Amino acid sequence: MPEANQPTRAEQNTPSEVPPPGHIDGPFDSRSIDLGRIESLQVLDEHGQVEDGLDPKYDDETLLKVHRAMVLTRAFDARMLAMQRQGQMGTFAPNLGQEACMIGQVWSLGPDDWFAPSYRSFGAQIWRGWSMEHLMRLWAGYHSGFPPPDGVKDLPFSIVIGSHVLPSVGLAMAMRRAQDAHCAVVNFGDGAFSQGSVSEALNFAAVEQAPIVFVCENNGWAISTPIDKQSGNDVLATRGLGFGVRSLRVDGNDILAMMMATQEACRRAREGQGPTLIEAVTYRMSLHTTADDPSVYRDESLVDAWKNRCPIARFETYLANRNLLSSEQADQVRAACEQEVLDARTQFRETAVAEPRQIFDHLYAEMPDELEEQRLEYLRRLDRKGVK
Amino acid sequence: MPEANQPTRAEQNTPSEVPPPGHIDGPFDSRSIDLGRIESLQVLDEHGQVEDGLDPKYDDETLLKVHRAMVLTRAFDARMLAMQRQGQMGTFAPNLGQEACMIGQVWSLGPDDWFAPSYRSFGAQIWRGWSMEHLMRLWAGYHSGFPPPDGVKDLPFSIVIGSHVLPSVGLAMAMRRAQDAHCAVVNFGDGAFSQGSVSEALNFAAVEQAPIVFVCENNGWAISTPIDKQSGNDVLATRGLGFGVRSLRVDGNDILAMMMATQEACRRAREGQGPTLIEAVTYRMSLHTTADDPSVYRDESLVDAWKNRCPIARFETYLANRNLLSSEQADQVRAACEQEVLDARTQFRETAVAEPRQIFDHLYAEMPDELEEQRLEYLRRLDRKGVK
Amino acid sequence: MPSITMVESLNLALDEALAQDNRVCLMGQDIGVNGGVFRVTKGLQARYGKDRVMDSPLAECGIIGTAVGMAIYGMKPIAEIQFSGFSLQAFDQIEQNMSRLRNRTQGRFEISMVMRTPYGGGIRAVEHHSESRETYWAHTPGLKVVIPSGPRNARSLLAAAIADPDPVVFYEPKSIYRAFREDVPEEPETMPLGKAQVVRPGEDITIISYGAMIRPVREAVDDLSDQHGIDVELIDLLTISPMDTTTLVESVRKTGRCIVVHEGHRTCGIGAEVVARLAEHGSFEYLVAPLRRLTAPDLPFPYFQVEQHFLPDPDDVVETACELMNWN
Amino acid sequence: MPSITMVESLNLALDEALAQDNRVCLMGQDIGVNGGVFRVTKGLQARYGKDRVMDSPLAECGIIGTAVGMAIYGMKPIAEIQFSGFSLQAFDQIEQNMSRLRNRTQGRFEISMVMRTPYGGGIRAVEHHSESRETYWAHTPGLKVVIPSGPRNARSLLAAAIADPDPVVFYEPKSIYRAFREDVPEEPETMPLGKAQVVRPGEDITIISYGAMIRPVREAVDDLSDQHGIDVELIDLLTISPMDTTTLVESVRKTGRCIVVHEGHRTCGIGAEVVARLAEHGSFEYLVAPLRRLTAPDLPFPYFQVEQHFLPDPDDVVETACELMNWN
Ligand SMILES: Cc1ncc(C[n+]2csc(CCOP(=O)(O)OP(=O)(O)O)c2C)c(N)n1
Ligand SMILES: Cc1ncc(C[n+]2csc(CCOP(=O)(O)OP(=O)(O)O)c2C)c(N)n1
Ligand SMILES: [Mg+2]
Ligand SMILES: [Mg+2]
Repeated sequence: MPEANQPTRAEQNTPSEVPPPGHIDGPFDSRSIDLGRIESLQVLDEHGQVEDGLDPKYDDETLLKVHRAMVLTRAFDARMLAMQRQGQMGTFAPNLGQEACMIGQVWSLGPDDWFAPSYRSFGAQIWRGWSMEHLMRLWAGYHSGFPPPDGVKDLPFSIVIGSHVLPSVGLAMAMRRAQDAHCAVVNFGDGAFSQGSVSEALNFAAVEQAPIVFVCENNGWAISTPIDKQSGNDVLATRGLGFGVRSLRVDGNDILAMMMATQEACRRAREGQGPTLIEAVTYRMSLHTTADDPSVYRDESLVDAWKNRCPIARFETYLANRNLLSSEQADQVRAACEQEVLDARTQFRETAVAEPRQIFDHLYAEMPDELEEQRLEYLRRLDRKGVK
Repeated sequence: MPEANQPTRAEQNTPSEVPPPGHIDGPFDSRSIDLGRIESLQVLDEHGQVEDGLDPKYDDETLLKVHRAMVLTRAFDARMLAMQRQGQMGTFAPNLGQEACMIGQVWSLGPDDWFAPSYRSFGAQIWRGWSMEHLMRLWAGYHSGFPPPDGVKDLPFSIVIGSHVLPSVGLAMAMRRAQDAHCAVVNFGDGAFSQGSVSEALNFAAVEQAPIVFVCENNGWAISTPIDKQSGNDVLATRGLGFGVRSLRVDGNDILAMMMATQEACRRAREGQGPTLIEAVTYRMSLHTTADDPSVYRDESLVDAWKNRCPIARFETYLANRNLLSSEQADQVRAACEQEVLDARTQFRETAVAEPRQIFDHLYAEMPDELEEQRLEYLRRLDRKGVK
Repeated sequence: MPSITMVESLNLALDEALAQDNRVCLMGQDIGVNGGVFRVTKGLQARYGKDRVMDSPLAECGIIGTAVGMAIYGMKPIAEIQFSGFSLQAFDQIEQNMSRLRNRTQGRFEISMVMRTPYGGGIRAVEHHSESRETYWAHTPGLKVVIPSGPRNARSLLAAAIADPDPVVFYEPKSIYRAFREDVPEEPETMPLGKAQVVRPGEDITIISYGAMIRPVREAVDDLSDQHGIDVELIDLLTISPMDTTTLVESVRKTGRCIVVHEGHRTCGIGAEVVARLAEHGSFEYLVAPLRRLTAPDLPFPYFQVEQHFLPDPDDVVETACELMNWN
Repeated sequence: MPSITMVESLNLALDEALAQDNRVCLMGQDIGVNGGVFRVTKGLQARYGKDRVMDSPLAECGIIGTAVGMAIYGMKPIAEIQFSGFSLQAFDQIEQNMSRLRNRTQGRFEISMVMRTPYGGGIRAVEHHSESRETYWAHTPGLKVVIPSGPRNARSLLAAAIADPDPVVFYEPKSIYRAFREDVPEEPETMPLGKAQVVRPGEDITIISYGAMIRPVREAVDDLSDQHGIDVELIDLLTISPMDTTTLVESVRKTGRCIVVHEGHRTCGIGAEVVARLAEHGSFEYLVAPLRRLTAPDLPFPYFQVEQHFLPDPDDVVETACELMNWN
């Protein structure tokens, strides 16, 4: 895989022609500074054909597992939308078309690595070990849906845009201090990248050489705001460079490229080679959330072009070319995934319980007296209403 | 003057070899992206010799006026330090060695342009029309020292690091809306650049094509924190590029380079060509403030090298070579400036009055009843103490 | 006299302000073509253009910070924060510049701007979308804090907030954005800031509330009157800061009993301030029962499956009023 | 039993925590070689290395946000904000993550961390360096707020805050950093959080205060006793949130009179909360004079030439106490 751009620090081995002097102890160097290049990684082209010599040749089992995860993500997405429309689900944020970003960014993580999802990362969460029934509870507004399942080292998903990025860097800073050879992956959107705290996070990661991989899913939209109103620069990867973080651009609809880029970035992080920013270029084909109506602000014909860039279809062409998956087998995977989602829904319906009496339980390790008094007041209200 | 780097937006004329596609309506472009170069501008070399063909040939009057302003700045600096040591002044932030940054960034501004100083920008403030006596009141903790003088379109100086940068962009956004062909210059430090809000400001400026010039005085230190602990990237100008802001690096101890770079950036801003970031590379030779003791955290021999790069001495060599200023004349300027500062001190001593009874006057346009009650309580306290 | 919802009346007030005064401009996330996620700014970008109704990048601090700069230049920015929970991202700009620049410049700069934002619970939203933290702003000198309770006062208070020479935090009770309609006059109207309204005069007990809570309180007041023969004086604060202490003290001096009802957390909430002002004004001399606060507990707003009984409801008000009426 | 200043006792508590528990780490601007601008962390980086005593970039939001992540990973970060006025830059991380992550994860994540920061006026500093906004944190569910008043309790409260499994905002009264010395024991000691201290028992009137204000209040108390024969019960809150209501109510029930004194602004200040709690606990039945708050006005802290008489002073306390004693 091509070497991506390196931070512009003098003492590091950068592709810049003229490394700038560390100016604290040197005179001003008036030679202009070559910033180098941002690599743009694509392995599968628009038609699912692999670029010459780039095929990472992952083993069959991995490829089929990743394929199934993408299909399952899409099945979950469709079902959640349907459930929301039928009034069985809260507001939901679909992920149609971003399945490659999602699975690609987490597939190489081990159980001791950490993942910090955005609210649109359910595919990645499923891969990480969140049951779909658990995620349904989350989206349906049950408190039990929020904490990561036992053994899963994930942050809860992030609702306040960008607010999880700094804590993710903190996780990585702690890993480095503990000399644990793990890494953290944090996922956020093109809109989130406008938050100043995300810039602060890049800078802290660079200064600390924290083992973290920033995955920015640039899907062209933040609700109704297109990327050109969001940013003065189309290539968000450039920003990483500005803070001294190795940065590259990846075709986010190309699962092989996503897998390669993240695997490499995670390896580097674990080996002490510092953070990476991956800008995954993709497209939000569906609604922002079920509360949103894109027809108000975008020409839906824009979406059509992206249907042809479907990450699952592209991957299936590749798998077919490798004789790994016939179209019948693909249909079988789809059917099995659909069934798995339905089973999860059954589970969800049977097990989700609202526990209004528990809401005070976890604010503090030990309940302060004044809060206990407030809890009793609240319980009296529930009693009066006959709420259990 | 060399063309500096341009934002990486597809539709703009960038020096990048392969402009990246606006991906909302195009396929992924897998060619790597050339980020171009950051120009590093120096006109006067370390010894005050002018680089071939680069001399901007400013007229004599301008050059002498600028020289005098730099000398006056230094005289003010020294006097304020002395006054602080004698207990006649509050905490003060000296600017020794940064005189070229200071005057260079404001010399080309007109009365309808705006300037937003940091707390270390007193030289620029004097140039802009703040009397030294006014600035003494400011640093001595009188309320009357804070508001800009009548007719001076400056923000009050910024104490909360980085907090003035977004409002400065707002000024420029308003100018563009009013179709006023003015611009704003905002000054901040290398430390300030770590604040997320400064990144937000760059992005807003780029998206809005706001007529603003960001001048980051990279003086190597933020109190005790050297630039390599502050940032993962030595070349802070790179950050501007990441947000789509034209960015360049300038020798901040070279007054001619500072003058050229800012004049050009302001001209572009006024003409609707958008924002520029100038990283002025300089050095904080003195204390952070009078409350600081650099010997605790830095090897003072580092400073010695910078004595040889003194912006005033370099400029005086140039002026001497142009037969504009003999060393006797330079001494005369120094003496006159010293006298001017002493006169200001006299003025300050005669006119500065603490007005404890006025502190409630300007919180709201009209005093709310509850505040009036609190004011009366406070006045009763003053009465009791016999405070006028 | 059209009968409109609060979303429509706010839209109307913004439209009127944009039409009247070309210094007025709107900024915020998704407020342009999309008309805001609640559609409060619907149609305004089409009418006034992208420079006066501006879609901002996703950065609240950036929105408030640049709005402050525009105000310094003489514009009157109205900045929308999509949900009040996200105004914390802008806390530094709000406190350090928006609230203080007039004072810092001894009156030379006028920061005539409005931060509009939907607040409060009751719409079954996800975490961080149901906050009521008006205390943060009431405790910040230099700001005014205004909270309407219905379509008609929403329009006139927003007009007054925009006209005000000082920075105003305008909290919109989103749970009643579309809950009911009211007639509004054809002509623009304003209401003075800083004045509470005696919504219903009464003799037995004073209930003080504001915003979305006025609805359940009204229900309780009717019930108290109909079922219990208790004559409540109901006061709608409308402006939280500065607070109309005189109206409050006069009422409680008359009734001798008082309940404050709000959505915000209890500790250091607006209720604490109301009670403290009454106490300072000698309430111990005229009270015949203890003061009571009915508020959200000091707990983050719960997830929506269990949010239903989190806030004070009409029964709480009735029960508490009866308790105070029967105080020995 | 060395006699030390508060700066020294805080340094000692940090040193003890770093030595005892290798999960503890310090982060903040200029806390390393420089030892912090007030020298509270002096010598600690040399002793514990750059990874445990870390100089952070100039970004408060970054400091708190990354500290939260370190806490999730099991460390115990103690983050210094150079002056409390700059904690607003981190407000979003404080409210959205630090205060809520335990609740959000139903107890799975423990955010055992401390945000230390010098607060308050009286050192002739520039704007934004004299704030007392403990209300912001007291009004934020999920945080504890602790404010010591002398070298000895500073050390033991800081030790308790570090040991606490929940996030603590630790406000350090910088005007008394070096104002006086106290003996501290050789061995580390802690004090329970959430308990107020009756500093001086008395019968006539209760005065409640905390932090740097305890000093002028003590002066007044002596004066009241010596010159006026008034026997004050003085309570030092120590923990602002959660508040030790029981101790407060018991005292005022006994004395029948109460003054709250603090540096924070009046509206929705801690005094409002104290008064409201007393009022809810039937203070109208046992008070013999109105409750009084002596606080900073609702005005930004003034510039240092005119700051001297901005805060309540011993004379105010004496005058108010006498007024309440003579209430008809
Ligand atoms: C701090 C904050 N501001 C605003 C919002 C409202 N909001 C929710 S999603 C969203 C757009 C996010 O866009 P992006 O980061 O590109 O992610 P995407 O939705 O495209 O996955 C906005 C503005 C929020 N949740 N948090
Ligand atoms: C938000 C904020 N955080 C911290 C401080 C304390 N402080 C004052 S100056 C300073 C260093 C600023 O460094 P830099 O931006 O490089 O400017 P310089 O002092 O070098 O001119 C710090 C940390 C502050 N004033 N505001
Ligand atoms: Mg997006
Ligand atoms: Mg600096």
